Amino acid sequence: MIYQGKQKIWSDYQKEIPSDGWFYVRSCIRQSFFPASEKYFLAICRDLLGKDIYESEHHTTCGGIAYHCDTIPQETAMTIVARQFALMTEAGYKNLVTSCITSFGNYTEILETWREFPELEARIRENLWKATRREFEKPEYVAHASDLVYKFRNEIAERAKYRLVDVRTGKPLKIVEHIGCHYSKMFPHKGIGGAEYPCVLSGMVDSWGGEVIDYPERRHCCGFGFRQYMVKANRGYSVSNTYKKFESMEPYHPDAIITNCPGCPYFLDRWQYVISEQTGKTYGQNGFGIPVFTYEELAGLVLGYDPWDLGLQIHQVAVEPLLDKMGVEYDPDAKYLGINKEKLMKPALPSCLKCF
Amino acid sequence: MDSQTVLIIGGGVAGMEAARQLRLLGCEPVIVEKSDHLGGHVAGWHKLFPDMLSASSLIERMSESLDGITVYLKTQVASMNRLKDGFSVMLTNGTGLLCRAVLIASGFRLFEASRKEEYGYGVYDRVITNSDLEYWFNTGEDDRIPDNLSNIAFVHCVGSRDLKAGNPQCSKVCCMTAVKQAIEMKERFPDAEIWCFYMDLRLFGKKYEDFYINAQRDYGVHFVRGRVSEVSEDIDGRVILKAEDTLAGRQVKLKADLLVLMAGMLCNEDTAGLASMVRAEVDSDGFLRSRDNIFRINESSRPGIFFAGACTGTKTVPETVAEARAAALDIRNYLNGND
Amino acid sequence: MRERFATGFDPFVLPFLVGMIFVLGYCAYGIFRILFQLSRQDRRKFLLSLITPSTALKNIWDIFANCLLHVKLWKRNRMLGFMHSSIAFGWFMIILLGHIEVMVYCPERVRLLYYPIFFNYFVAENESTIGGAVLFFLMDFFLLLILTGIALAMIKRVRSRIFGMRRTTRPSALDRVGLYSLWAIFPLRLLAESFTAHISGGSFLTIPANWVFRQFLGNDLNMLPTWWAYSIALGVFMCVLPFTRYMHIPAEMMLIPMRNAGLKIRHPRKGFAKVEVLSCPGCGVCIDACPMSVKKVNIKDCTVYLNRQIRRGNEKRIEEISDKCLLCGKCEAVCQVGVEGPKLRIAQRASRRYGLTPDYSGIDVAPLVAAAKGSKVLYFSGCMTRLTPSIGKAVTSLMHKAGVDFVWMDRDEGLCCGRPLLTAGRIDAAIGLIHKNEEIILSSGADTLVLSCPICYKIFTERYSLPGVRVVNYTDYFSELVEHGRLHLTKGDVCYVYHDPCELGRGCGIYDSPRKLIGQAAGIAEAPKTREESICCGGSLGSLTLDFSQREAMTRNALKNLYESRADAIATACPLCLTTFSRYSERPVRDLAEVLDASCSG
Amino acid sequence: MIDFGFGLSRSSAVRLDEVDLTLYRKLEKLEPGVRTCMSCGSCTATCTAGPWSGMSVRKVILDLQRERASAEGHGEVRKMLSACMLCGKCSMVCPRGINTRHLILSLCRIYEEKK
Repeated sequence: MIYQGKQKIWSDYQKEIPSDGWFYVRSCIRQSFFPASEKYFLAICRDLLGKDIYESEHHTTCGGIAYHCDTIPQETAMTIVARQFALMTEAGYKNLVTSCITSFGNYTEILETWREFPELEARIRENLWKATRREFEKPEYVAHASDLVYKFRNEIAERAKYRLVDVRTGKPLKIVEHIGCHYSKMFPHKGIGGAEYPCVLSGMVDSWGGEVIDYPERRHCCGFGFRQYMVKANRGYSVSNTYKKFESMEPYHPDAIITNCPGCPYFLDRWQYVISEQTGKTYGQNGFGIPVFTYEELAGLVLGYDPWDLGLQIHQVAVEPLLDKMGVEYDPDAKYLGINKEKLMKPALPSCLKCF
Repeated sequence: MDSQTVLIIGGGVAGMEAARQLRLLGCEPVIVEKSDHLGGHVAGWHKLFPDMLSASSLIERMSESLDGITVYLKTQVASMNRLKDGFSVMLTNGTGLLCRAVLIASGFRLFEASRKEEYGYGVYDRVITNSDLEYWFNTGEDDRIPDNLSNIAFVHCVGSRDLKAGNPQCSKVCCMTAVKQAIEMKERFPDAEIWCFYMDLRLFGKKYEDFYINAQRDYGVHFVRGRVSEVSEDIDGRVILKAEDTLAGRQVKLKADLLVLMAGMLCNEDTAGLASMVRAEVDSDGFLRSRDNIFRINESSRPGIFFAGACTGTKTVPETVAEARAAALDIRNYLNGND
Repeated sequence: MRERFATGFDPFVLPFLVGMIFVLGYCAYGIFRILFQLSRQDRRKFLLSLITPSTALKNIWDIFANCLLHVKLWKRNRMLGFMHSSIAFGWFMIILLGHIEVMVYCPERVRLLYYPIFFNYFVAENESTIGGAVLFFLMDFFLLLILTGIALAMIKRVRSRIFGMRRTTRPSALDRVGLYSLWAIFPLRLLAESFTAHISGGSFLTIPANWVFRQFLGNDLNMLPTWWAYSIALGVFMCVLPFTRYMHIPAEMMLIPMRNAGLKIRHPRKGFAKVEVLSCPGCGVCIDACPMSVKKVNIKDCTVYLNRQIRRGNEKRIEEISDKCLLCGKCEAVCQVGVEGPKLRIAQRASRRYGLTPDYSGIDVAPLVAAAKGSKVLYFSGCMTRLTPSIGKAVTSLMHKAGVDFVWMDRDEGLCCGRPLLTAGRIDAAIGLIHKNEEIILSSGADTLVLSCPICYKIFTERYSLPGVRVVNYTDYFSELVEHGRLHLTKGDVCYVYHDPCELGRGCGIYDSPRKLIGQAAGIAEAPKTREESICCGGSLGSLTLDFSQREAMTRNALKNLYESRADAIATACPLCLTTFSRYSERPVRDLAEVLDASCSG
Repeated sequence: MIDFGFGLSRSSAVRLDEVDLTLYRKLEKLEPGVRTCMSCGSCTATCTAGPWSGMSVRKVILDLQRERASAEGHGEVRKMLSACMLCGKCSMVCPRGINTRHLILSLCRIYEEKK
């Protein structure tokens, strides 16, 4: 691998990211699966870095899931998106930041489509007006939340309590980065680093002291694939794709996986359990899996937030081996305590994949 | 103007042959070459199909025939102005000259293979181009080529017939070059399996089909119809190619020790600048526009401006040589007023 | 008359005796072995034929005509015929006369095997008696005849071209031993008899020789050594005979009655096939006949070498030779003893084991049956005709002109006739296809099946069972239509040379009707090699291994023969010949149907 | 092991560098012409058995070159081969002059050796 070659490509794919004044739209999936991630993204941006990030309780799904599941036509998705833009306009913001990769892809795709077909945009404006009596301005910038974290990666590194380094050996941790398909595969110039070698996550890993590993199936989809997962009969296809990725990364012995998509961390995490139950195979050390994190979770860990506050206990794959490597202080007994420290039940342990 | 001076822009095969012919026809050719050597791309090549002629000996022979002709190396045209019956030219080395006619023989440039990011040229250790391979044939120097090779892959049409790479045209010579290089590699690595990934095999010229049959029959080169979609690097540094075998209708993967990208031919980046100096036209494919592509391929739409070789489109060496001779004759007729 | 030795014995007869007993024992054992290898029905059939007077008589005549007189060879090549019959018949007569002598002069010695052979040593008789004069004259006459034959044989060895043979076989080492001992036998007999002529009598050859010898060899010391030498030559010849091509002498005498009994090759090596292989005299006539021999590399793939390799059991070569052959049948047509080269090869191919067996049971013939219904006359064009649509078009046109109501049953789709499978030795598979085609044809309700492809025609006539359906080749069919006045041919200006397709000519014996038809439609010329001797076009499906490039020389050679006729164009009656010739021919090549159609006004 | 109602499936991609070419190499020895196939499909187009079975010499050759080592028995190839009627049209039309009949017969024998 020639690092300079990648740098050369990265220089071709840099995008302008305003540093402040963002209208934030949450992700449907992440609010359920990783609510702490979005909470800590806002916390990091607002409290730590002092940025102006606004969110509206009126915003809805962007329609991306339904669109990718072929259950609604694109015009419907466009009208939903137009409403979000209207909310942003009403709130007086010009920069849109999305929590979800599919939303990011959806917004980008719609804006690009409108650019090519202005008559379509006019029709959507009409649709929105008829339906909601709202009007909107198109955002000046659309960014994904990971773009922002990438932008602030060095500020985060400066404030870091821990680094992505194995405290026992002093060696950098080996991190697999997994980019959501809808981030830049459709519009390479909309992603930091392009589509082939995006650096949005690898940049974070680099600045936080870790070592990015580049394995053959790096580009491959996590296996979620909307329709492939949503229909139970197709789930074998979904898990087979995930399996392919793990088989490909296995020889590199990664310590963790960082992702920037709602579905990816969920499936890369949960499918490790399914694979272990079906094949008896686990990919981490000593029977553990490879822990999978959202970029906010990893940023939170680096910044020293409590892992259980970050919601890491709801992961399938045990995160403790990584916490130990990083030297993160945590209370194992607090793992399954509720908000008021009341004891929640401990989940049943899988038969094969080692968990706590 | 009584001068018989003809400015030849470009000292590749086309420029050199045109200069030789022009002198034989009684003109005074002057060659301006931007690099530090004559021979253009061919000078860096190893062997030329279909006769496997040594490229360096060809260039040497052609250079010898230029004895006494003014050649400015490391020089470009700074400005060029049309006079009543000729051109006033200023070169970057400060020389000014008056000439009756200009022959543009500025050739082509190789597609920058790193622009096909998915193939990882410049990123992966074992990815080289056709031109790198010729350089290695000549010098034996390239760290990317290991001593033991068990699988070698050639990918045709890199930067050709590819809208996304900005060049929808066929580069014409790459298929044959790939077949030639595949044979040459098999001769060097008899135990290696060689795989050529092609979209269409465009082997149109004299003896080209013989090469193809030989490659199949005598060298056992595998031809896989399908464009490589992406390349990744394995933990041991080898490259993994993904493609569809479109004839079998199945996805194929190949772990190769060396990947050779058949970079296509594009118009030289400074050709458009040259064209604008003399108000010659650029065609839709980026190459210079001939008066027509059948009968007057050597002529521009402007009097006194002539073309030869790959500045008007992808050409093989013999085609370029033939065009250079034709252009010399056209120029001579132009100077004599026999248009 | 007096016997020179009361014992009637001398040790010099021992070599002969050993050889004689060996060869007789060997042959007796061989006969039993072969009889044992035959199937029960075949054995019964054979033994019954031996006691059936008509076959028995035919056997005797055939053996006399072929083994002794070489009638067939005479017809083909007089020099070779004379050479062979002089030796064979002469030798036979000498043996016969020897026995007569013994029976006349010393009948009590008749049981001694060697007495008739060495009569002149043991018995002193004078040529002055009438019996002696006649017998000795005949003896010398036949000996002279044989010696002429031997002399010719020696010349042939050195210069075979004098005998019209371009190429001849290379004898093996043992063959050479046999050959030289055979050559030696008769000159030695002359010497031996000459040395004893003043004692035992002689005639026009031996007495002068005796006189000459006595001029400078004044004693009788030479007598015994020459008789020894003669006996040794005989002994050696008979001892090596089973292992040389001379085995054909006894084998052919077995082959003739077996063939007359109607036996066929059922096993690639045993029984009838074995007798055929042993009957091959190795004369090499098949080499020049073989269309492949135009290329030197293929010479060793002719039938004579197949026989040799089968005798040696060289499996690799047997397979190569068997698979390469075009199965044109010309070697069989020219073979003097009637070795069936193609059938022998097919039998070898059929003995091969395959891991995959074709299965056509899944083919639903219903659409084909539907396509074949609607008329009493069916036309089956066959697979190859799809690549030569001009044939189908011409046949259709002629049928329309003759007002024949017919259905082209495989116009859109069809099944192969099975002949290519059969020639490849995949007999069961071929039968599978045959059954499918039979089903289609019988369900169609037609009563006449016209075939334009001789490859199909051959298997349809030989292997298909189509009760109530007349299978007819288009040459015969169109001849009939012309005879019945339904087709009117006008003689055109073009002169055609007709090429006999292997499968139609040698394969099915149809030579005259195409010629007659062409003669009515155009001019006709003959090539030097024609009819049974026609040269295969080289495109035959019979060969399994010859590839495209190897066939070119054969096609060009066959064309050369046709060009010699000086005709304007070539006509043939096989789609494969048409395609193959068209590829290289300098003159136009037409199918018979095209020739007829062009001259038929309807 | 838990039955999830769905399971892992193997990648259908052919690993060219891991393909088991034993059969193909044997065929190459018996019928070297096989190497020169350029997949023009003339053989398939003309095949007498084609309409009844999907027989395609081109596909047979390609399948041999691409079949995965673990694929059992080359089912498709066997099926196609056993439909061949050996009529020889493919040999007639092959622009590269490949002796396709010999190729097919050789393959039928190679399968025998495999047992």
